Amino acid sequence: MDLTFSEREAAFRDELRGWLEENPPDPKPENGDEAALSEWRRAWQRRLYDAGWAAPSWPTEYGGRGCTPTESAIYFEEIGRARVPLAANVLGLLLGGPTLMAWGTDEQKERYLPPILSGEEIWCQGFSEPEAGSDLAGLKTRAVKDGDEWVVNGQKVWTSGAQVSKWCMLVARTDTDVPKHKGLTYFLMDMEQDAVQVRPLRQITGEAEFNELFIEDARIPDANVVGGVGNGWQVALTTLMNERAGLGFALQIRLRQLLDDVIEAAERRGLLEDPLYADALADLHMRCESIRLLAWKGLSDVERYGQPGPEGSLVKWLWSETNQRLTQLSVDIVGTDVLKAGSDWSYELLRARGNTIEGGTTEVLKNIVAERVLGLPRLKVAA
Amino acid sequence: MDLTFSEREAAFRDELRGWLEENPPDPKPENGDEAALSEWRRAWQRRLYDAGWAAPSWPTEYGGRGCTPTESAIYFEEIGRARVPLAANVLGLLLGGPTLMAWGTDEQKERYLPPILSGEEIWCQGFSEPEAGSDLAGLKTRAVKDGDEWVVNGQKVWTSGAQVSKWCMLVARTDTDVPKHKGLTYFLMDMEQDAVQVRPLRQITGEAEFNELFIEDARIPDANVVGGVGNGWQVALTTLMNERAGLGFALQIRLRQLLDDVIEAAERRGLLEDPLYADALADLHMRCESIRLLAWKGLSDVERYGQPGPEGSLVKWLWSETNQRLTQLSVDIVGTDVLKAGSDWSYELLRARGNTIEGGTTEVLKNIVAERVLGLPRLKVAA
Amino acid sequence: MDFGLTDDQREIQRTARELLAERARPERVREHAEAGRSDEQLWRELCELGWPGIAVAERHGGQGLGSIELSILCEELGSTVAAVPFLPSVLASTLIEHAGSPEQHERLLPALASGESKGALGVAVEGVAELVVGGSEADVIVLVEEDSGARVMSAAQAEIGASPSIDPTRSCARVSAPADGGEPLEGEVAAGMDRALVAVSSELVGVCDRALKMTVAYVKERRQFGVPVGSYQAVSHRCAQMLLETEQARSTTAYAAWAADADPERLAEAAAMAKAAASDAGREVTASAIQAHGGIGFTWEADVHWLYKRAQLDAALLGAAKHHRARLAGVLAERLSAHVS
Amino acid sequence: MDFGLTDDQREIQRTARELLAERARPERVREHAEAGRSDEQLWRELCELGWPGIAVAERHGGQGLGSIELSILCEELGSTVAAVPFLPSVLASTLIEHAGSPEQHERLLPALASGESKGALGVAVEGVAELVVGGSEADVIVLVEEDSGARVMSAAQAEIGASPSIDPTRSCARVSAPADGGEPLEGEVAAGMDRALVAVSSELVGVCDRALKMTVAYVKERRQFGVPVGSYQAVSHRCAQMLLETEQARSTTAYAAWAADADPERLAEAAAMAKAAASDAGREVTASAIQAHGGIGFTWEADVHWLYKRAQLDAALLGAAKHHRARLAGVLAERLSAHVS
Repeated sequence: MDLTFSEREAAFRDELRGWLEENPPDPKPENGDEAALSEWRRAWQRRLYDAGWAAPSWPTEYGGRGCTPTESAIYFEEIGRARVPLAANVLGLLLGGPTLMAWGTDEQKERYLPPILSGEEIWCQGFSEPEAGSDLAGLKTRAVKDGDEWVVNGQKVWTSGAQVSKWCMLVARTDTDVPKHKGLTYFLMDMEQDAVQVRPLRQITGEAEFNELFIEDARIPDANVVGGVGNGWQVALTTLMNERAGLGFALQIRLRQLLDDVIEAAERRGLLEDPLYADALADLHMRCESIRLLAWKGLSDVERYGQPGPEGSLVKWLWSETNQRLTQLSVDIVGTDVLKAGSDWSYELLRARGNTIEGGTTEVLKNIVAERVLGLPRLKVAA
Repeated sequence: MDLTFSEREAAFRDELRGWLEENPPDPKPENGDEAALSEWRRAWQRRLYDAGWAAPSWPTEYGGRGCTPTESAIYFEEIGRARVPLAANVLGLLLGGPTLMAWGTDEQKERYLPPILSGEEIWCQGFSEPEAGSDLAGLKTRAVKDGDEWVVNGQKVWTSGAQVSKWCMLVARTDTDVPKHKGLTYFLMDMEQDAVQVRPLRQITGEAEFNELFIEDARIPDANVVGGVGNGWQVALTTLMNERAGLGFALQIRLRQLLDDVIEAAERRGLLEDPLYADALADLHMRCESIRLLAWKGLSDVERYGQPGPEGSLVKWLWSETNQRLTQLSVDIVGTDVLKAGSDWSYELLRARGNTIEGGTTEVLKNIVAERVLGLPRLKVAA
Repeated sequence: MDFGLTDDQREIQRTARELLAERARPERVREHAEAGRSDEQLWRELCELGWPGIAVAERHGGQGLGSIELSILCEELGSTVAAVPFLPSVLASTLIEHAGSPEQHERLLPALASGESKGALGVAVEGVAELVVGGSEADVIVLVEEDSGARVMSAAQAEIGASPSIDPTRSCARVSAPADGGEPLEGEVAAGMDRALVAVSSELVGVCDRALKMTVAYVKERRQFGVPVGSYQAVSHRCAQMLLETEQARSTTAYAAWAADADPERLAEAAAMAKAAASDAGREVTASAIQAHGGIGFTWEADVHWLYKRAQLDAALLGAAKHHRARLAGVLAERLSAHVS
Repeated sequence: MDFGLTDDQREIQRTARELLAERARPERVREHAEAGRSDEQLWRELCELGWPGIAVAERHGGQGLGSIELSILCEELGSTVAAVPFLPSVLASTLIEHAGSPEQHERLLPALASGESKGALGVAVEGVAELVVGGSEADVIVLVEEDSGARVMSAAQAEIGASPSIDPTRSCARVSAPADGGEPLEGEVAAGMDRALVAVSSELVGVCDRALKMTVAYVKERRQFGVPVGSYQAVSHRCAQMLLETEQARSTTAYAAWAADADPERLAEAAAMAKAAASDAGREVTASAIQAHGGIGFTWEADVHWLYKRAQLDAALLGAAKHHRARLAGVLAERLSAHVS
């Protein structure tokens, strides 16, 4: 056991931290709409890209730095610590790229990876559907072959960045005659066609981080199938496996920063001497540290055994609940600011409610933990 | 809405309270075994009986006082408040008697009710089985007709007072060819036969409050069928409906007393000024009051609509969890006494663990609330 | 011992429920919330029905009914999160009724009872009250400050700045008043505050009740893996928990409303319990409602969030759960020492 | 950054696990617990293997290994609730090693390391320590008292009265010593106590781990309404929650064990976190284990209760969760003021 960074890891961290200090992003556009914010994040990605910091975990042959998982985690920790935005094309960098590297043809890699890295083409993810919920096998969007093209009809939801995206990682049903998860195919769909309509999905914070996609006779060339027709389930799993890996470290640092802010507010208001608040804050500190330790432990497993275990679900579960507890407690400690419309604090309070839903609801995570970590029998329900 | 007692109710309470003050039970036998304790409680029941206080909710024609549900609840509150023991034959008084009154023949009522009331014959309950758990329809104990007798084989569990009981309210399967809950019959089984073996079931407190019954070719005369052959499910429901009704008020008062003891200990140790303990104790006080209010509200419903609603499950659920929280908190507030073997405090701590299991596990209660109060669909599982 | 409402009370409840089902539909609440303004038309209707004066004495133009009747209206309004300044107005009139002089009663209550003037109640620190619900529309403002009692003032006597909260179904303002602003309320401020707590708690009970009902309806319909999600214990037990919390809030609030009218000696304890239970329930139940709705629950259109936001505001209003549990512990300690001495 | 154990550590873990699976079977633990006496035979075996001296310096007859190795043994022993005085003995030797003088080391540690003498550690208030685990069998007793430091004494120098706890797998005693009894330990008491906390936390992790494993095994087998009860979310999500709590305790305890050896400056914070997490997890996880077992879990024969009882004792030992969270808050406040200044 060695819970310090190696010299190489420490050097990596220091280099990045230094670079981030010297290269802050432009100031965030005030009252900017989605497009302006995206442009700002695109400019930021360009700066990262120019300095070789856009996707350090990508292999050097694709323009990355070939980072170890630990270094990749350090990367996101530092991005979080510096409070800089995520790159505009975070989904392309984190999910699309690695999925193509695993399943794409050489032509696909050549065509798509460079503009992902530079931020020239933004990617979005078209997995979820209104009816299917957590049930990927229940997807209803259909793609039908027509010559050397596919014609797609259906509806997707929870697609972030859809308005500014060039490509959508789309999973659609191409065969209805086989068991549910077998008839799926993974496509790259061009978003710049009228057949794809984007409707922003306003969330309880008032902003529209996500969108619905209405797809009516959209066309996808056969060349844009990834991983083969009927293999969509497997390809999608690769995407999902990459989903939480790195980003978790950035979220964890944001939680840490928020907790530090609340502790500071408590100190300022003399509430740290109230045993009730002291107890609650110490408990949150312990949880926060647990998250950090469990996340790093998961990474040790990746480095040792080659893949993350289902224990990753514990980190996401604990993180989301801790963030909700913390933001709820902030109402009592920080005071009325947290309940004022438009304050940073109130944004955190409202946004946190999504944490236990997005990226796998806590209920689904508990199922995964029960079945895949503890080996409990899966519940079979009768309709 | 009127949350005070009526004059009549107050008079009833005062009369009983006065009687209990003037007629305390004999001192509890120290280090007594089950039999000695039972004898002590039998003597106490005899005293209650002589004064007409054994079963005030029974109709006057059967020797009771024909109390209203409210008066009956007051009775158990006062029994709890006076910290006197329950009558030896509490199951006969609370469950057996009312079940016979509802389903028994005139002969059965004449034969069995008087010795229930006087405590001459003690009753026990033979519903649960090791395999069936909460699933009454899954009972396996079988009764087969042989002339004008039934021959019974099987095993029962969680039977309290079995060693000292004369009669057992036994539910057994008499027909295996009909749907599961239809083939059951309700019997009165004489416990004084060698074919019924009682094995004490030691619990985590070290005492054996419950027993297992091993029944091998036990004989029951046909005259001891209650409510008709094949009607056992309905008759058992009557017993179960009566199970929690009155006793809940005694338990609730015991919780109140225990909380008062903990608050007193906190005050003595200066811990009531610690905001953390003050908060926890105030919360327990609020819960305790909620339990009282919800229990009385349930009773209002009984008086208004004639039967208790499934909301009774809420009271039991809240009571059991509150008692567990309280006894766990007592470790921190009262101190080492709670962890010492044989102390009253440690008994409460350990005994409380059974509260969320006995008389319907919390999981089952939540199912009942979800299905019968909220009308949510019942989960159908596929084997 | 009887927990039931009287026939008259039941009639008030039924009328309110029917009226609001019609006049405070979700789309109408959303429309006003998005525009950030009160539903003046609905407010006028309520005033015509005499709602703001329900608990105000008849001689001051009210209906002269009690805390239970007021509680019923608060609960029904809470359950629809209607965009009207009913709660702030009755909070102000409650304080004036209990802490004001006969002269103040005569001067201020009739207009508040008829709805001609609107009220608001703020808890101030050094003369400044943040997030005063209804503050921007109020004609009459009561400010309560620990250690320095309560005072009442006209809107003109205070500095009022709109300060919208996360709950746009009601206006909020920052109210500050100079030390010599307004006139003191020299009567029983504590008794008034406890009755105000009952009103807020009642609103929270309504919010919880509605959150639970919406959730139950949704999880019966919404299917996942072939069955309604409400048949999964993860969901159904969550709903059961929501009911338990709602019922704790409801029973303690009913007790406090009853005590306010029938047993004022127990009111301080009962009101503290009610507000603690209702604040906790409000936060927990509405958060659970969002969770049980899944992704949909996180959207603006689903309307669950109005309940969540209202609950957050109400839970903090006039003191959060922790504050009232501390008060309650004080009551317990006092009772103990009274018992010992 | 590597969370894995070294090969040597893994070997220690494997050996301990295998030995205890054989020598501390449930029926043997129950037999000793019911008789209220330690398992002397097992204790002698452990001593022969050098367990009590695992973290004691080689020059004092120990194995000279670290906190991580000690933690491994505590966890394995905890998971079997073996009836041996290992924990109290290492608690005493840990305090002596960190707070004793070289002369005290030489005089006291070799016998504790070999198991020739047994130790115990009590937290005293005015010279009296209640529920001192292992106190009745101890030859060497360390008493720690807030504000007045630590002292070590022989059993003869103290008044020792057996005082059985609800956990009969280990003896408990009331130990009192006159103000001038024993000899002071004048070194780093706090550092010793933090390492003692790591040992107790490790035992709790073992207890939790076992409670979870027993529960998972049971709910896979036990059927209700036709399917294993472990397939119901009410049960399976409870098990998931038990895992989450166990892993919080495990990760913070591992961190504290690591810090004890590699980064002592973080030890105070890490040990407080570990004990808080492990105490909470111990109480919650073992209570859940009983619940998930249903009626059977409430019986003496099911053996789950030994874990529950051990967890209750350990959770209170050397300070309950609340105490350590208060310490932790102190660390956070200090760090903040250091940052500001």
